[in-house]
Amino acid sequence: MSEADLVLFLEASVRLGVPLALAAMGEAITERSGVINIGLEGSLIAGALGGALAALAFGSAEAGVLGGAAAGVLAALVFAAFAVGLGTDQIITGTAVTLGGLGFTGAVYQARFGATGTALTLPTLAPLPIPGLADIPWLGSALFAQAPTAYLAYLLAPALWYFLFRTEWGLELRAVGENPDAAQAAGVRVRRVRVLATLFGGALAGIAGAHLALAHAGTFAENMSAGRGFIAIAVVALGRWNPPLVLLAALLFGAASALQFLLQAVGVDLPYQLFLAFPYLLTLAALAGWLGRTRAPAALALPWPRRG
Amino acid sequence: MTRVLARLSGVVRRFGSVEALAGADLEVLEGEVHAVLGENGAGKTTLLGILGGILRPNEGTVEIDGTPVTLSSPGDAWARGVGLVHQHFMLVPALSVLENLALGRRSTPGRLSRTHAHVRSDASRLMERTGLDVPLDVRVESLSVGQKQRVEILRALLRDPRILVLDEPTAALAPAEVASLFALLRDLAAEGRAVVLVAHKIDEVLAVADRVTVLRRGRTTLTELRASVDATSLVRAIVGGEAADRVSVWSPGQATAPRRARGQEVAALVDARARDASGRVGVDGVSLAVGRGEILGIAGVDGNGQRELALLLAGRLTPDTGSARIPDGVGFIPQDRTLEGLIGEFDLTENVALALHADARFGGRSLLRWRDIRTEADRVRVRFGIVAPGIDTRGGALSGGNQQRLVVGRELLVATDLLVAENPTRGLDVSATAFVHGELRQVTDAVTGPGVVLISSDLDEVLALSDRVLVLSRGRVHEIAEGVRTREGVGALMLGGADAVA
Amino acid sequence: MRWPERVMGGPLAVATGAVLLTAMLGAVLLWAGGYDPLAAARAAALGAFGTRDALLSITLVRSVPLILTGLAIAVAFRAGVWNVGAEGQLYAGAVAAVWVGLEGGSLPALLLVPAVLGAAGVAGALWALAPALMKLRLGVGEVITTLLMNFVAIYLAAYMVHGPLQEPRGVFPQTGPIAEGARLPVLVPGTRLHVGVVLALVAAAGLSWLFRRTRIGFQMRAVGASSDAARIAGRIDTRKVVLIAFLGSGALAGLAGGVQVAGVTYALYEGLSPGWGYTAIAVALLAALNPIGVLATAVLFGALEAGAAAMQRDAGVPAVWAVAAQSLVILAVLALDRVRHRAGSEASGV
Amino acid sequence: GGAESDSGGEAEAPFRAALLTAGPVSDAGWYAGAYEGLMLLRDSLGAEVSRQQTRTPAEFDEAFLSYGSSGYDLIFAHGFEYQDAAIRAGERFPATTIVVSGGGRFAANVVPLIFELEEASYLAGMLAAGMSESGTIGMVGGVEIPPVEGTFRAFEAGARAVDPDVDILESFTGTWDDVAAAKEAAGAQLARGADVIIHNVDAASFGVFQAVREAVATGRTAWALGMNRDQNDVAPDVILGSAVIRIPEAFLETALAWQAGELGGRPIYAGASEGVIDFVLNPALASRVPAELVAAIDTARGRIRAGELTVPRVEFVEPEVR
Ligand SMILES: Nc1ncnc2c1ncn2[C@@H]1O[C@H](COP(=O)(O)OP(=O)(O)OP(=O)(O)O)[C@@H](O)[C@H]1O
Ligand SMILES: Nc1ncnc2c1ncn2[C@@H]1O[C@H](COP(=O)(O)OP(=O)(O)OP(=O)(O)O)[C@@H](O)[C@H]1O
Ligand SMILES: [Mg+2]
Ligand SMILES: [Mg+2]
Repeated sequence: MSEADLVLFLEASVRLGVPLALAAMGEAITERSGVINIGLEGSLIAGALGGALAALAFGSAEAGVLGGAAAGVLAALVFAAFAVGLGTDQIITGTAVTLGGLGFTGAVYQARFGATGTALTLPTLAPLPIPGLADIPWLGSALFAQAPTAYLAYLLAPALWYFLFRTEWGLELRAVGENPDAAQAAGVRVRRVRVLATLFGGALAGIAGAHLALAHAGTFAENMSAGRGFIAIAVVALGRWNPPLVLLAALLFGAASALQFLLQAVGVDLPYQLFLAFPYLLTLAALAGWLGRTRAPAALALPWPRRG
Repeated sequence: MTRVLARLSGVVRRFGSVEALAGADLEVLEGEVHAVLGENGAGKTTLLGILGGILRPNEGTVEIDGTPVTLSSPGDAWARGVGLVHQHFMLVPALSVLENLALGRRSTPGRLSRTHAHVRSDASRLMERTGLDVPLDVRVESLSVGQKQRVEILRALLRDPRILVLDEPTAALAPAEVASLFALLRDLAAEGRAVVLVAHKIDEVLAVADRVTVLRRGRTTLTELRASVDATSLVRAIVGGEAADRVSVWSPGQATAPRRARGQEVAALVDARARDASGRVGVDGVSLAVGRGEILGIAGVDGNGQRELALLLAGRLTPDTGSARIPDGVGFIPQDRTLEGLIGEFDLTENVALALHADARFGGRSLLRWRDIRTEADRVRVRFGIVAPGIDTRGGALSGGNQQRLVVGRELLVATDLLVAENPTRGLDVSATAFVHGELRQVTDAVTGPGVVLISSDLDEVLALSDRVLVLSRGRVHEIAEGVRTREGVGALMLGGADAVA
Repeated sequence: MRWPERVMGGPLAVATGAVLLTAMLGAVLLWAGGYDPLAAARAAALGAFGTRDALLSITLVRSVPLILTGLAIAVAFRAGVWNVGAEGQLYAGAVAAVWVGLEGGSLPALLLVPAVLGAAGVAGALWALAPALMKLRLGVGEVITTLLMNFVAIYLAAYMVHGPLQEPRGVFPQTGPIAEGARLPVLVPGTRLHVGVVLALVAAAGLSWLFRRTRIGFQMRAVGASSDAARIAGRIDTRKVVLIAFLGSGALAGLAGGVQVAGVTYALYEGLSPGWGYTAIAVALLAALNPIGVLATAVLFGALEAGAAAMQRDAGVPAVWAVAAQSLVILAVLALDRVRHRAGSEASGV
Repeated sequence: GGAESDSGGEAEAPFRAALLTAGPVSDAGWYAGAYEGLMLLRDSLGAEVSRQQTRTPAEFDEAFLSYGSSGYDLIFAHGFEYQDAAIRAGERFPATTIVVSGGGRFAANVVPLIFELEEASYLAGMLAAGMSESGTIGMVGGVEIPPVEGTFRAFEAGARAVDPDVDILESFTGTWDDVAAAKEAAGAQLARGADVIIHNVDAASFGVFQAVREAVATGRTAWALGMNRDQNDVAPDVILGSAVIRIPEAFLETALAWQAGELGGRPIYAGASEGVIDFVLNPALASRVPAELVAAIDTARGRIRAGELTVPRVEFVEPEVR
């Protein structure tokens, strides 16, 4: 592999990793509060459509990102109202929200662009090379000549780490996810914390969806989230619920996906299904090797107050 | 007249068909230490939970500072100056002690490090003053029950409540710690705060309280000044007039147990070593033997390897080095009944089945004989006076003392060769404590009976019941010579060890 | 605290409110999309239950894989094993079943059918073994490993139908049809209902019995409810129980794949499952992990899907709308279930 | 009757037709064409129509059962994957005729409808090789199914006919709707030097066009080719031409044949000579294509129509027929 190949590979890795990183870091915050939102896929696809519609309406990709965030929050709000508000089972609720996200985005898309769809051309979020940094050999263009949403991911990783482990709100959030009864006994408003954490996760998933539509594909297609919401949930665990590690895990996953395309283009003669399985096999290997022992927040997925 | 800080009147609280409180009253005055007494299941925790904002009453009123209030969360209660120390700990196991202490304070919004610095200095000062010592930077999950109890108390005190409510805070504390806690409570009262305290040991209550309230079956049956009650009248109020003559009450001053003949050896450790959950050495080369028909007492400040020693003897842990010989018929009363002793979602029958499922008489290899297990469960319920609608009641719905009765009763069923008991009477009311003590002495009366290892932080209990006493300190055991088998002698040895550790 | 009650009055009001609200929301949305909500509801109901074929050939046939995967989830979750890998285990089972069904053509049906289903169960269990060992040996949480194994299984199946198991002419990405003797007989003549449904019923009854009567069932429940108490108070070898739960769960999910191949498709295709392994989680949880309850919730989900398909065919509602309607129905059912619980524990609620 | 059947009005509809698709008709591609075909039957023949999107093989049988038992006359099952279920349903519902797009098995009332898209993708291959400056061209596919195989083999043959030494890259994304994956696959090929890329990823095709656009934006010369529908106006700046299937026309012809009682017992081939398959240059970019190349393509087109040139194809249909 030449140096140019390597640089292109690294660029593709980051491109593919960023939407996962955004969605997974948001989900990490949600899960730290004891809520597993497997409706993330719903927020993601809603964000893609919301982003597309807002970008078209305002003629600006930046407005599209905000629209994506709003749509992601909307999907997360439905989830939070049921799973946190009513205390319904989080997994089933998430399933419903994912179905709803895929269904309603399709319905809105068809209502807006006709039953047979159209190849939408959207205003794109162009790469924004950071002067100086983008010229660093090897990694410079991969890391610092990306869409602004990538920089958002880089900034969020340390910021969310600081929030979680160095602020009182972060402490409350973690306590709520570990033992909501104890957190409540200490005076923490458990439900409020969980709703906010879920909405934050929805916003980031929405931005991830908008990134897919506006920074990556330049269009919207039904189901274009293609299961990334579920991958993001695996990435959260791979990153041990710790935002900087989650970012790294997402980039690792992005790299594994990029490698799959690179190897196919190079013409390595293996069944392509093997390439497609590669990112998952690599993640499994990483878990079996050095990433091992993970511990989820103790109250993850448990409705609160406890039923009984 | 002194001010009334809080008043609960005519409080009714139901859990399904169970009426935990059936019209209870409690009045808390400025500057007093107010003890609440009652049998297991009398409703003490429920009443305190209502004052602490955890539970809402079905009927009745709560007044604070003379105004009726609705406390819909512990946060509400905190905001009104009511701080509650729970019977079942409300700590976040995965967080450090310091983080648990800092949680929810919001005294200095913003950076945690600043909050932590404040909490650390406040906590250090408080630990010095109270003698309640805990390491601040370890995770709560690695603490012993006694240490968790200290964290709970420290947390409540750090928030500087006007009304401090403590639900059985002394059950897991060593005698010296109890003494300094009581001194602190008296100081707090002297500052004009109020302290509400649940305890089962009459002598403790008499030592610290200004007033006492007795609950019986969900109703307040007595509220008196300390001066107008004595041990006998309190016990009478607790167990109910007619029954009082029939129950025996254990009180510490009793003479140490006479040594009895030791039967055949049933269990032995030889130079056993074992690490604790966090990888530190817990038991560091212990050799001991237990004979049939004896009670072997193990005294010591907890955190000195009790946990690992108990697990080794109960066959729940294999030594890293050295050897352990453990018989089949082992009963084990673990220190933490809620986490290790029973399953809250399981009903009484299923909780009893936890100990019986491996027993050939109740099913053996594949099928379980539920009919027979139910019979045993019901026997335990009746024999140990468990207050519950029936054996289909969930373990988690029992009061703390009734959970303990369940565990003790169940383990006595299976302890045909050996019983390992960590603080077996923790949380039991006066009559249940006496009953369990009687049981322990009785099963060991014959030289063919099981051997009992009694690991307790309550030195009086160890001295009163044991045929032999060992002191566990820094993971090693020391035999007590016959001559120094006194409260003072053993206490010195315990603390000596503890000091050396600290 | 309990905001719905506070806002809306008693729990019954909330129940009615939640259902009416979702129904109305669905109706309004459908209407806004230009479709007739009443016709859609009618088509869905008729399509799920309206005729003998709708009930036997469609709804029940659809619920068979959901029952088996739902039971797989129930077994695992009851023992505290968060196996979200039923989808992959199902594919592993389907691959094995087809392989045996293709190779074993010379065997009599009496042997071949058990061999096909047995292979499916074993393959599913083996697929679950990897995450089980990763959990027990390396302490890696199973939620992520089982999820990842799903993708690997799906691509494995895709590879199989493009490669080693591809139909004889090597054109289509599918296997050839399995031997006649490898197929599950039809249960009710003239319908598509195959004997797999009996198998599913037996499995549910068996599991129910296992949890209630057997020692291992009790041990699984204990480990699931509290691993510490099971180990300390129950002296249960929790690792062994966890392993058994993994394998049992994988075997049931694998069986679901085998039954689907032997009873319905008679060949392996890409996209054999629309995500039954995931829907199964909802099926099992809605049934509170009760095996008999799984029968009911699996039929409910089967009917939902059948209804959604009929809505497309007979009311002209596009697939995306049908999916959206499905999601609303699930939310309504959840709300109802929740409120039913609330009503039951109203006196003891916090 | 479905919501889409309203045109039948009060008069008895002459026949009832149904469409089964294995993906959303909003893909602006393969399934969208089928949907338009169904609408054409409704609008020009007055058919009462209905459709269903299926997801799994189990649903295939179910859909045939539902349509068959409620008396539908003509079912268009738009994909080879329906063929086994179609044969089963054909036996059970002799009065219903099932047309399986790209199918391989047939019976008296089960008819494979074979789109000879190879004929157009052969021409696309010629154009690609002729326009490539680097000598490397690429193909991005969704899932490796016979129609995709067929178009790719013909594309290769067309390219080699122009430039025997051309390098041809091939990648699959494994899905039809992951636009981002299609874009990365194309991007990886562009990075390997490919400068003309054809796709067969249906709804995700926009990702391929976007990748080419972005390569052009960096100053390179690169082109894309459309597939299935006339996509020339989707990205008029980079798409040189499209290999087109006129699915609606094919459906209409098929329905007319059915009405005339001429349908059944043998497959239907719809290719260039039937006017169903074509390769159309993008008029906006036509000036960029050398005249000799256009001429060569036109010649090849004529020879294909005349039956003088046989392009490689993946044989779908059971061998004993042809
Ligand atoms: N899991 C359980 N928890 C509590 N009680 C149970 C449980 N399972 C069964 N029982 C109860 O135990 C009683 C006897 O049930 P069962 O017939 O299964 O017992 P058994 O001892 O096996 O009897 P037999 O040997 O005569 O069949 C019944 O009242 C039943 O409700
Ligand atoms: N969550 C609950 N669900 C059902 N019943 C409960 C619940 N909490 C308490 N009870 C019942 O209410 C009664 C009073 O319990 P409470 O815990 O107040 O007793 P207590 O006086 O604190 O006893 P102890 O001395 O054993 O701690 C008991 O019968 C208990 O079983
Ligand atoms: Mg209590
Ligand atoms: Mg019986």
